[in-house]
Amino acid sequence: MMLEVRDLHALYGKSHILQGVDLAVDEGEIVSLLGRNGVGRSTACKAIMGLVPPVGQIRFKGRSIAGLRPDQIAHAGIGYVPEDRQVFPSLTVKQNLELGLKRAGVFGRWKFDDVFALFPNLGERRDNPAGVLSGGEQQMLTMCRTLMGDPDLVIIDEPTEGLAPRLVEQVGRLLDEIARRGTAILLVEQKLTIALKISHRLYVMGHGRIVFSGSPAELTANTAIRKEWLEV
Amino acid sequence: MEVFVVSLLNGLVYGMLLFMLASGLTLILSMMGVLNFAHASAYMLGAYFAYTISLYVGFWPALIVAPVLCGLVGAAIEMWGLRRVHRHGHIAELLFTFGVALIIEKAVQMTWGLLPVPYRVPELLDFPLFRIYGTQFPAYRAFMLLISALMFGAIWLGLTRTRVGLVIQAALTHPDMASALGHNVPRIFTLVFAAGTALAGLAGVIGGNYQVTEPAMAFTMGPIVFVVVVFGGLGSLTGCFIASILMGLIQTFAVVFDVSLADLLAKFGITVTASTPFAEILTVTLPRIGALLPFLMMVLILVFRPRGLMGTRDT
Amino acid sequence: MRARSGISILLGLVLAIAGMGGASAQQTIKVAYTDPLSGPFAQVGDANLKQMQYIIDFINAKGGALGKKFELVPFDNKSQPSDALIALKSATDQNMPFIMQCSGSNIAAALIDGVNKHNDRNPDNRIIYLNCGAVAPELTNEQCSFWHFRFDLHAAMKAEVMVRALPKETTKVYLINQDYLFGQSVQRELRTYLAKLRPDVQIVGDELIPLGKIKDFSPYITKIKASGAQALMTGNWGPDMNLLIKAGIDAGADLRYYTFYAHLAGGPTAIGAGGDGRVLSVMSFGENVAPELGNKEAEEFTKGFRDKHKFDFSAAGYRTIFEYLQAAVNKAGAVDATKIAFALEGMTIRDFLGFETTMRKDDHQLISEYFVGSFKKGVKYDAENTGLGWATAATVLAKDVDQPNTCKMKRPR
Amino acid sequence: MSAPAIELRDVRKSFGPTEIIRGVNLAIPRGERHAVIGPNGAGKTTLFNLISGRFPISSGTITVNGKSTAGLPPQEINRLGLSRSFQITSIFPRMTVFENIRCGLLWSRGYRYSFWHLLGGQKALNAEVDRLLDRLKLGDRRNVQAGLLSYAEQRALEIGITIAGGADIILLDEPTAGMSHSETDAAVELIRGVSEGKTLLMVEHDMSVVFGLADRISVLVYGEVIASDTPAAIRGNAAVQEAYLGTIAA
Amino acid sequence: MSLLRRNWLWLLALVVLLAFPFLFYDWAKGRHSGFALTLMSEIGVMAIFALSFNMLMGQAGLLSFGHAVLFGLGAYCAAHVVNLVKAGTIWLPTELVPLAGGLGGLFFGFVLGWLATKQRATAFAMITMGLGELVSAAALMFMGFFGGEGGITIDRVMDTSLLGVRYTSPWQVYCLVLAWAFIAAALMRLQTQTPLGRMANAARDNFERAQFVGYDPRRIRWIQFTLAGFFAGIGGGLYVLIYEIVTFDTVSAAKSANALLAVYIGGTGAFFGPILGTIVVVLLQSGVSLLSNAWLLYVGVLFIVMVMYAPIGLVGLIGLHAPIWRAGRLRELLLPYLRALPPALMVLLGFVLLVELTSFTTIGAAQGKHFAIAGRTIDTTSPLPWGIALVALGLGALWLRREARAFRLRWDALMEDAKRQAGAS
Repeated sequence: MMLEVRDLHALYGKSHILQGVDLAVDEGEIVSLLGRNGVGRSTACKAIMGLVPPVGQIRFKGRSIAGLRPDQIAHAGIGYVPEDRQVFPSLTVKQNLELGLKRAGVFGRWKFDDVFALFPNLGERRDNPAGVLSGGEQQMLTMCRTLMGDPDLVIIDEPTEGLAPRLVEQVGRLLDEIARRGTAILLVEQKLTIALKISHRLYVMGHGRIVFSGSPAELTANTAIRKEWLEV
Repeated sequence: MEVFVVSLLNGLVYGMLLFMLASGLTLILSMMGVLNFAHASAYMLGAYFAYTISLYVGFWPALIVAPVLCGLVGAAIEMWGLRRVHRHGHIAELLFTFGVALIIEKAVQMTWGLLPVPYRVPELLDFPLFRIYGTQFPAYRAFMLLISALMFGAIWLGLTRTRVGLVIQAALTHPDMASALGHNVPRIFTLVFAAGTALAGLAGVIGGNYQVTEPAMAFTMGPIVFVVVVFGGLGSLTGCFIASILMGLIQTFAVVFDVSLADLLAKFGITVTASTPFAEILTVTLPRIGALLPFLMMVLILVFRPRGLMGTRDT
Repeated sequence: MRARSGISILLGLVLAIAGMGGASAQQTIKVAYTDPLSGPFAQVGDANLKQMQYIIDFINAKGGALGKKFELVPFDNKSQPSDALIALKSATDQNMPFIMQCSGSNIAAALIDGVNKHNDRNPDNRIIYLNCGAVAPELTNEQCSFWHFRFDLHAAMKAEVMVRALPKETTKVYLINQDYLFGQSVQRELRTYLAKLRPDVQIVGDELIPLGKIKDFSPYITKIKASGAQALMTGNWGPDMNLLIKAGIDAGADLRYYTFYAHLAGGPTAIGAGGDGRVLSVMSFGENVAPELGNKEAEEFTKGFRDKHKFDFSAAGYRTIFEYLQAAVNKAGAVDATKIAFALEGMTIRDFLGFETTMRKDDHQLISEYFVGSFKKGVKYDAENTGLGWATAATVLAKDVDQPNTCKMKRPR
Repeated sequence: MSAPAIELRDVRKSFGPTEIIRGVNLAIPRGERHAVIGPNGAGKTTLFNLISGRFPISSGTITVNGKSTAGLPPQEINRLGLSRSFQITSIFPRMTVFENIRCGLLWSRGYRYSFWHLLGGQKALNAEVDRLLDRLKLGDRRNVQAGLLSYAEQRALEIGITIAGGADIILLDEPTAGMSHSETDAAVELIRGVSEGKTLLMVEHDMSVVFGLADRISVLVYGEVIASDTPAAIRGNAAVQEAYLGTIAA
Repeated sequence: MSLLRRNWLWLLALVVLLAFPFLFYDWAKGRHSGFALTLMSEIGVMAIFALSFNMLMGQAGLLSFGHAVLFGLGAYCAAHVVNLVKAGTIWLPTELVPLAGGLGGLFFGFVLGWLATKQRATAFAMITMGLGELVSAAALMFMGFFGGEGGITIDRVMDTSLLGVRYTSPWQVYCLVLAWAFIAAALMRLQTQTPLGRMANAARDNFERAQFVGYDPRRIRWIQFTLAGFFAGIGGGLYVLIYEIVTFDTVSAAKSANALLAVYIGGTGAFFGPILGTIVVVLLQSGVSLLSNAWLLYVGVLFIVMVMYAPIGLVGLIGLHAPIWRAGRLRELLLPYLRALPPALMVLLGFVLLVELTSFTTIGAAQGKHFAIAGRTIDTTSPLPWGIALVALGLGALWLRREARAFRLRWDALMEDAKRQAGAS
């Protein structure tokens, strides 16, 4: 396994958000982490990324990364796209993308042109400040920015949140493209459809723990878990 | 006209000096939220370093070396002091820098004595550049203008064209995100603090001989720098620039206009005599309070527009 | 020493280690000295302290008074009246007969008031206040006190000296002063004496600036130049004076600067060579006075300090203070404040430069000669290693500055 | 027929170029327990912030108890009888639990900005706070600093502060977010109890909570209310299912 | 009786404070030490001032850089009132002069608070700094109210005393200061328990939540600021009675900074923190400055050490011991403390010696002073004292580190036990 998380705990102030999470992602794999709001999915992502102090074991490519600084973890090969689209508003679209690069001028699987070909909108507005982009464009930009750093695993937190259906499809296409290029994805989602469609495996989280782990088919079959933890 | 043109030039020179001091503080304050009381101390250190260095190797090497030394001092303060204090909150940081300012002042006194030191304009620049309506414009002032303009350009280019600058801008708004993209944000903080201190040091190098290099110079320059930064607005270098020039010009032109509130009232046919209530306040002329106008403006702008002139967020 | 040692115990080791001043035999006559010794104005107190110490050593070498030596006990007042009053309390606790203070009329006013009240309330433990440089005229007029002796000319007298030193060809002057009690009184007195002694002189500008707030004086210089003034008269001190003169010289303004304080520590350094022949200062003493007068003994005395401290000796006039004290204590025959004060009244001494001086009985104001120095190249003793020094441009004698006063002195019975 | 407790007419809100709330119409009659559901980012919390006065609305009108809230700061909307809780726990962390609740009570009991009443002597007030603490099952944590409580306890305290003032309209923003099962059940009971006879508007993700409590449910998707109906009808609404979970067919 | 039992600490403090000056009593001459009394009166005044500052900083989370403005303006008002009383224009007992100062502070707190409390956090701090600069500049410019540089002088000896005391001696004034300090401290303590006081806490913790329970945080800040002005003004009124003069430096930034330092050093965690801090600050400034030239440096170092290692302040540090004390095992800390003492003293000694040596080599020598310990002059140019200082500092630091580690272990163990005990009961 490329990423292995064992018995991960995290505290937010006094509240025990993660209460022993185990999960794993293998190379080139797309894994979804599902669950309702507030069950700790985002915190799990942040803990892996070092943005929230983690307690427990996190190994990436065989090396323990728990306790490292976020930038060290990024350099180890994990990319992270937060849920709240943190574009750097005063920088242009292109500059935002540039900052995704780990080193100036060193490109990996993704180049500027790839991004602009996939999202012509961004290409047209490459010299505009990112702050004036629409919500959807910002979402695409955040994802592409992380990809520029050529991570081997990218953690994407709710990429479709608050997007119009047309844009949701775009996100789906981008995810496909990422997978095609061989980058593993840990996707946090609420929309079952997308997750079921693209994931190799899924985890369902509830109350700070993993409550289900299995293939899309298994989850589709397991009505009880879906009713209890996911659906209306 | 004569007075106007000369005042304009003077205002610009002073404004640019303020800008050199304030730009570093703006970066530090907007990025790290640190009200750095030791900033003006770096200005003083810059002047003293430059004085000592220029005794041995001359002014021009000092122009480079002194700011670098100041930057190193700044980096040390950030790495071994501020970073530890950070988790205790902003008041703790502020008091920490306050303590640093006290120590620097005393250390300067202990090293260079209590009296002004003869830090002089280099001979190469010690001549009147041109005369305008009979007033000499010293070459050194032009040099100051040049250096500060160069510096403004350098900061601007550095922030917008270099990668480090982009990371700094990024870390200004979303430090977590910048670090998740692989940028070492703590190191960026140190860098910014050091750079800000170095800028203040540079201002000291070229301001120290323009003014007087003495242990009280930090104390007298301190408050006005805060005013400029706050007035210009947090997070905005442009705002800081405009505010610096504005403060420079206001203080210069306030001297020129000999008017008081009483004169204004006289226009409306009200004469102020010694027995009028508040006569003392009404008869104060503008030049007398010119140096106070910045503070007044800061209070007013904060009351009605807490983000300052061009700030991106509330002070 | 009870209070001092008590506090020390309280504060513990830190203080014990930092104790200074050395062993204090009870045989000395203690003179409390309070001025800013820390903070932004520390240079004032610092310079005074070292010069006074030199003078005291000299006086003690000449036998002190009543066989006792004088001892200077410094107190830092941080330029705050409240701290000066604490110093006063400390001095009276230790039965010191004198408290001396040189810098700041606000502190002087507080001390006069404090000394008056203390002496009224504690007739058995009185103290004399020796004013060595607070020059607000009020202090020996409206606020005059039996316990206060001023050993420096006050602002009005200095203003008169300055006006008298104004050359005939100067007809347009510009006044610029700090916007507080002292600056305002300098402004008032200059106007008065210009009107009285030099009706031909026109005041083309009159400005008050906020104290210590101006960082750039160029705008003022522009304005002054535009007014056509030939001379600038200012009571400014510290940065307000240094920066003003610097800005004027930088702008190449064809001006002469008449000051009260340019000769004090730090001034010459700040002014530099650009001030050659342009800056004048009203002063009680200059190092070149003695050689100019051909007074070898006085020159030796001055030079002694220079050799020892590698530093100018601008306050040699303080020697007069201690000579007065020496004479008064001897005359009183006891270290008793009341007796000494009576002895001081009306006392006359020939100072070390050879001029006659008097401690005027009516208002306790010293009437002495005064000089106006011009900052020049080619003098015997330069100032602060600048290569320039103070040459005497004018000497004004005691009788000429004998201004009347409005003091209604109340003497104890 | 009295005015509805809360009424929104064509309420819109934009942040910069993006419109978050796109013309919401909603009327909540007195005494109803109403839930707002919808996918993340639909604007539910923003809607709460608009009703409670935390943000000004861009256009439209909101009335609370028949009075327009236009231009009113939050505290004045609160004084109209509306009280809210926060999704991210918002308590007074350095004060004790008891004091937290008391702060919720002070205004409505008329103490206002008094600096002449000593709170220790206000027997009736303190007794009331203690009664409320017992109802919240926080009685034994009375003198603990609120910041040191467990998460679930903080959530309970959050609700406690919200209802303490006795407002007749209560807005709860995800009251059970992050709670365990048993904690959630307790919270539901608590909310049911304290909202008795009052108007309740809540945002909630836990469907058992929503269906257990709400009289009616509105579904907010992408800044618009796409359905507002009884729980049963919502459950059967295909559009809602699609918005929530995406179209399985897609 | 219960009142006595509840407030025994206050009574004890009063007795101690009344007795304390007699430690410095000069029995030979039969008089009090004016210095000690003035210093203690100063502490009393500054304690009121610091407590009122803490009404803003500790209670309401408002950092003011211009609190001295309210103190000073109160003092000016009190001075003018005294002079009016002297002139016979109005009648007011001497004992109530501080109240006049308080009302002045109240008025200016209300007016300036209107501006300042529009904002909070840094903006508030900067507004107060601006106001401070403006008022202190005005104090020099306007003769009418401020009396210019010379300030306003008064004579506190009036015939209007309620108690028939004439306040000629510092001892009488000290008693008055003590009385007012206790009244003011008690009132401020009580104020923390009022609805306003509590809501100030609430608005400090979470101003938004305060809005949603019906309060206008700005109104809270404003009233709190006004009340803080009242108490600062009382301090100012007492200041006038002690020194019989009020000058522009009472409104200066330095004075404001003193309050900030006192409150921070003492700690905002407990009501008495600022008082403790005041004692430290005043002793440092008035005591150490008499003895050492480098006192500013010590102040700077003290602050840095406090900020870095003990941001909870002195009361915070004391408060940390509470669980162990409750567990009744405080005695077990005695030995570790004693063991840490010698190395700590050594470090302190080395450091002070080093600073003093440097200070005497540069400034002191220039002033013609000699560095003397116990009457023996130390030659600052010889290597011996420098060596001693460096060795003491270095070895002390190493030793201290060792002891600190041992101390830490003991401390953690005790804390753990104490917690378990508390949990069990």
